[in-house]
Amino acid sequence: MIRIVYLGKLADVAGKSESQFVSSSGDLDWPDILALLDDHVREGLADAVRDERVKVALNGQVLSDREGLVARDGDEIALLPPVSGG
Amino acid sequence: MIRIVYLGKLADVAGKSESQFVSSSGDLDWPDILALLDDHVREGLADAVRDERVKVALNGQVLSDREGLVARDGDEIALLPPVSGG
Amino acid sequence: MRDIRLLDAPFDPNAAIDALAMASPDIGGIASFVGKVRLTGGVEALELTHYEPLTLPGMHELADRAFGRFDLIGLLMVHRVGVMRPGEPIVCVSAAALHRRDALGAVDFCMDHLKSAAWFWKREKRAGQWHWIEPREQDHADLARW
Amino acid sequence: MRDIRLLDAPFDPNAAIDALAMASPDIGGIASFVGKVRLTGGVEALELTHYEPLTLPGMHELADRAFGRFDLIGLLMVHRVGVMRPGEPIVCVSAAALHRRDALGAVDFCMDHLKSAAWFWKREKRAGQWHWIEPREQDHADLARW
Repeated sequence: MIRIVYLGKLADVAGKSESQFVSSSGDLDWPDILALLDDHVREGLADAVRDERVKVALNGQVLSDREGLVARDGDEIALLPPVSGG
Repeated sequence: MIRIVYLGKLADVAGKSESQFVSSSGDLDWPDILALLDDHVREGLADAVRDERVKVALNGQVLSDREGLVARDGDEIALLPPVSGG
Repeated sequence: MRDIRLLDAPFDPNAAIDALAMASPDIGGIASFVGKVRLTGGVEALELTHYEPLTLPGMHELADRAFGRFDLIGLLMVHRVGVMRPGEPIVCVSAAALHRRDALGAVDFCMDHLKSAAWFWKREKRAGQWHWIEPREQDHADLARW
Repeated sequence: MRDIRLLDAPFDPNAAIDALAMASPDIGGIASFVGKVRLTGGVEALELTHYEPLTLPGMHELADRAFGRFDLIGLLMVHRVGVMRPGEPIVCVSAAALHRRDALGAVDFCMDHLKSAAWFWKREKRAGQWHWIEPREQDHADLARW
């Protein structure tokens, strides 16, 4: 099982704060995840996540290159929009 | 009567925190006061006060030119050494 | 002393600062900043969301940097998460040091970096509706000072 | 609110800061600095002498400048005079503002200027002997920052 956590405004776009996926085909890469978001969570979510200011953390570590993400069973992915000012 | 107040280290040099003078000859100017300090308070006090970092206040106003001081009956003169750091 | 906490319920900044002072008796001075939810502007509530695996480590790394940069005896960094009402404290940063410049500098430094180090998402409730707060240019300018 | 005081007996900085916060409910943040007599260095007591006709007016002028320079809602400046023991508070400056930068800036500004604005002479008792504290170069450097 792979857990995806939506932070800030992305939780509104997703309509939930997290999703869990069981991948029948093994590891998930970045394109796999974007496809899952649109197909199984909510249409338009993938576009919101494509915003280059959205950072990605894998098991609590922010990735320097989110395109290189490979998620395995048991992993937690967090989708992090820019933090708020004020 | 004219009151002279010694602040900080000058109180140690004077051996007291203030003096009062009755001037029989009317107003006192800066040389008059330096003479009074040495003659009637303690020898060496005038030299300590001559230190150019010592500022002079007349009735609560710091003078920009202490040499121009003229003190009249009822006035209060404060002799202010540099304030402490730390 | 080092006291870094995330709290999901109201807290008393004075009690936290006093505890820092008690645990660091040998100080010259203690500087503090307490940020509160504003009473003006029609904000009915403020909500801070955080991502647990990033927030607390981010605050600890910031504390490490503050200790490395300033000569500190103690540092307190307490931040609220969850829903807060107007007037409630959001954040308290307090630094104890032998020298004033270190204490004040550390508080300023931590406040400038806290938002970017600790990943908070903020929304405000106005007239019954929640609104996300976007990133601000000013924060980038603040960071550029260091 | 504006609370400028010289006290010749020990005081509680928290009570003063709380009173400022209570009187300025509509704040975004409150920054504070509390300076204490150090416990280290063998100082048994510290004495601050002031000249009444200059000290309080000097503090009020400094408060005027702080209000002119920063966007403040409230300002507290409390200073001890007389003989103080190690651990006792000497000074507390606290500023309430809508914006963090104003509150922290005002505290830093007032602390930098307080000594020169308010004419204090300081001596320390070490091993039973009183020693006057001379002016320091650092203070001039601090003032040159503004």
